[in-house]
Amino acid sequence: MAAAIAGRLTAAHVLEYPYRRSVGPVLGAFFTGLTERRVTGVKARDGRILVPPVEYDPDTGEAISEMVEVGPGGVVTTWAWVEKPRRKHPLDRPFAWALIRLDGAGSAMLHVVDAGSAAAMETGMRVRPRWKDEPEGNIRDIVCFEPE
Amino acid sequence: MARREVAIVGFAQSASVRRETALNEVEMLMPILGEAKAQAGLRGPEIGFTVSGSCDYLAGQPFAFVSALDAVGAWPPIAESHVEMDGAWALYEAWVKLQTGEADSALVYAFGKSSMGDLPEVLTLQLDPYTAAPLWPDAIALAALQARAYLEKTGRSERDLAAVAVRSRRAAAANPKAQVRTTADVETLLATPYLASPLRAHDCPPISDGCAALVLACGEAVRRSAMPPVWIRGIDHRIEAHALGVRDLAASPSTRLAGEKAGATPGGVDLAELHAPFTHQELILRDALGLGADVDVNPSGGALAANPMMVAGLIRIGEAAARLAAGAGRRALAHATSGPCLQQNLVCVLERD
Amino acid sequence: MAERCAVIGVGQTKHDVKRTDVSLPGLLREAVDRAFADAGVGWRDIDAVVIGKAPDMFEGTMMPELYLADALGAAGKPMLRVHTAGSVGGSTAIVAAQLVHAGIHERVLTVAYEKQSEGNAMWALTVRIPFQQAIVAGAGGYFAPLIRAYMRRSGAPEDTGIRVALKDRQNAAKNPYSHLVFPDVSYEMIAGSPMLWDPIRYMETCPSSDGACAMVLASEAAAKRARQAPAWVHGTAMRSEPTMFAGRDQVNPRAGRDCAAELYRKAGITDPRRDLDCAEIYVPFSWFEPMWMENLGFAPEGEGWKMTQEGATALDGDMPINPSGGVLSSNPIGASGMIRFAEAALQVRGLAGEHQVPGAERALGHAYGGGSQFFAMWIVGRARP
Amino acid sequence: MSAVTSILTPIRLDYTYTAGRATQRFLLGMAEGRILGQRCPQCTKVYVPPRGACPQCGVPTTDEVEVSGKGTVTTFCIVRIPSDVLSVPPPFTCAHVLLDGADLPFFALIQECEFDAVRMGMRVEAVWAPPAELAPTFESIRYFRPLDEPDAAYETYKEHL
Repeated sequence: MAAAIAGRLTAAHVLEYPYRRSVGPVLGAFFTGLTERRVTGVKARDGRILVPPVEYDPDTGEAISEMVEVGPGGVVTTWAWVEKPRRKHPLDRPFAWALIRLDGAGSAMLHVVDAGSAAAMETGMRVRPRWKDEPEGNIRDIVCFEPE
Repeated sequence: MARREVAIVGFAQSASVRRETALNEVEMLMPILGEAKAQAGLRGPEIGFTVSGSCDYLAGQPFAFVSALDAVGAWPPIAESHVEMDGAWALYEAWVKLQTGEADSALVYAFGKSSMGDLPEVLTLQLDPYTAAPLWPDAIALAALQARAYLEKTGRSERDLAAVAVRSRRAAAANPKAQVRTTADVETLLATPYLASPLRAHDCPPISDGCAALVLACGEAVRRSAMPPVWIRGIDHRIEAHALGVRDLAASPSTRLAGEKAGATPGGVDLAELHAPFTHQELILRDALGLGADVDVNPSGGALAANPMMVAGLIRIGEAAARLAAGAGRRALAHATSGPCLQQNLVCVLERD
Repeated sequence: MAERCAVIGVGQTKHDVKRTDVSLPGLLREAVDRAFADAGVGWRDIDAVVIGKAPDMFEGTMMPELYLADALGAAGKPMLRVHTAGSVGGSTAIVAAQLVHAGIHERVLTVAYEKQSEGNAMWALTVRIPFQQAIVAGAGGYFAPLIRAYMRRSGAPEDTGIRVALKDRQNAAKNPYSHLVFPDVSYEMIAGSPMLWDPIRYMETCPSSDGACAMVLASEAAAKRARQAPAWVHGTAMRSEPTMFAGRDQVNPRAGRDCAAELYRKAGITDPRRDLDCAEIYVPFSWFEPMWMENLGFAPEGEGWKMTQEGATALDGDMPINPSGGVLSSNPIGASGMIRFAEAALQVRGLAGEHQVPGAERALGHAYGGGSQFFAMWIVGRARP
Repeated sequence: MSAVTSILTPIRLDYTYTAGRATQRFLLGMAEGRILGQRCPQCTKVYVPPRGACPQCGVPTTDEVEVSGKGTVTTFCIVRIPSDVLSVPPPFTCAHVLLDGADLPFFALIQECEFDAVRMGMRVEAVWAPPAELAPTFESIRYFRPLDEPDAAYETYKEHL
């Protein structure tokens, strides 16, 4: 386990847990929707549709639960091009992180866009989700977004 | 209730380094705590309250802060607390404690060895654990989303960002505790590749190991100090919504509000130490705080030159105080941030007699 | 002179081994919504939020206050996150109280939680750290030798721990929020339960729970407008000492004794057993009741066990300890300390329901953590100090 | 598909640890079959293993002291559930062992006797790994075993409980 490197004892330490998160009713509805290839948001008191949904109105603190389907297409509100993906990134080729406001939504969600090159990216561009073959009910059921 | 006047009477920090392999946290902290206390003219048992800031996830083990107490010499037992936050918030807790009148002096310290893990990945765990963290966006990618939102909203350019980096690194050249102390010019920096566009390496902070300690005092305890007291005239902190997609990333309303509540009036300060780990964040913070071109921003080099996590915010306060104490100005503003893309911010207004 | 501070609202979740019916925000809000209903306040009334929990690794979210800010109505407000190991629930409440004592805020929401089922608490506590000696059997393996040392020192009868567990488990049956309830609990059932870390038996051990606790703390002016009678904070204290040092008394740590002494001085307590009506103290393993009785000055050194054996600590005794059923019955680690503080407040407000100590006027809330090295305590009273 | 009530989010983070100056000294001693402690220059107490600081005085401990592999059980616990980190099957006994010449008990597994034969005051000694297997780890001391010596008097170790 320990080895002397450059005169110092060093050792690898791995912190690894398979967290199982209970999601409650609102996120539960969102993730269930993903298994059916639908994206849903929640209606806040001011009428905004928040995507991904939250259980409590960010302005009033009230519990909110009215789910509304949005998208599937949407608009990139900001993006960042990654030339060299990290091991844990969703795609293993160059891609963009993006905030995407789905049609009908009042907030943007974080995901990735598979656009081939940075030159194909632009704020305001339209994108649509590419779905996993067999959705499991988590955010990675959307493999990525792609230019429309 | 009238506020008690609280002064910073001691400050010390380790040099920030890319990887501290020789010393553990306790060995790093001991000389720094000793130096801060010596400046304040206070011995351990005379200090009324001790509070620290750190984060277990940097070290990858639960209760990582517990053993750091060994550096303090907590005997006889001490009144002590810990925040799982940057040390700037530990300083806030200490300031509150002094306001209650239960203590007349406080030792604040913070430590972080970011080099132990893969920091951009570790910071992913700060995100919404249901819909954001499972995608594993790293801290640099998130900052890049913010940077583009800022540039496109304000019409500023990547050149403006590089100019921030150049200025910070030049300032850091005079700071022996800083880590990144040399720089190329703007043109050369702009020719380097993106880490995550629109951010290049110079737009991002270094990964740093380090620690810092600061002593606060009230009333009679202030007189013991070897350092000219620097008074905390106002301090406040605010948080905003978490999800990036509901925030205006090009602005920092929580910084603006904290600044107002702390009494940071535009035009009223000679220098400012802003905890801006990314170049564009310095510009966002300047806007939020109304800092004009006449204010000397980050004369230490700032977090772009040395960014020990959980410490860099506290260092901003200490650096600002040390500069005032050395006569570099009369009034200063110090700022600390926490969370992705400036989610939480603290502003502190300092003044020399 | 500091401003007065009062507890005007208390809420806690139903504690359970796995609260799979709620998300993290949902868990916290179950406690917060109850505290708000008790206090008669809404989000607009809250000036600041102070949150506490034990290690982030239990849920795998780093500095979770950042994510939870929205669900806790903190946007635009100050938010602090406290972490002082097992005592964190208590120290979180104290940090919140200081904000009121200092005259900075009128109403502060404080909340503490743990949702250990999402990860695995035992793993997190026994995680193998390079270059450190392994703790081979979690908290039980750490504390069992100290209990043996106490037994040797005090000469306490060997069934003292069984009697504590019996009393706490009987009390827990009167508390609707309890995680562990054994309706037919008996002395024999506890005595016959397996030894885990000898001398600690299974039924003398705390569970791992999911749960949260919240309180609304208020200034005197705000307390006047509260919906129900407040509990006034008569004093708070925190003390820490190093985990290990030569000659350290881990059975009766000085940090605990000093903490209690400061607390009693602030609250005007000269004889705690006489002056206090009940106490909620942090007893994760049954034997810590007699140990803390001595540490807190309720009994002379070496005689804490007598209080248990004589029934003094029972709900109808002269010094009821853990009327709620205590940590032995519900243990969402980060919240466990705050539940002690909150239960003390419920007692002096007369709102403790079936486990109410009749006529309780002054009560102690106690939490400890680390290797019996971090202490947080408060005394609350029905009367304004 | 039925309603989703939970999600699985595996998290793995990789860290590289360094020992720190004092711990490195101690562990290199282990690799040589030696137990190295450090003495506090202020209170003169000897810490084994050393962490570089006297936690009571808050000063660096710099004077190195080699201590004996013999010591006294001050207190112990019989573990009757499986350990995540030890391959020894339960029940087994873990003890606090005050090494001769040290001022802080050392956590130790006791073997080569019945698990319930361990007592407060029992004299024990370290059993080392075979020379070829000595390494800079705590596991170089495999466990402690009873010594054929009379038990230490309670008064001699009661300050270390």
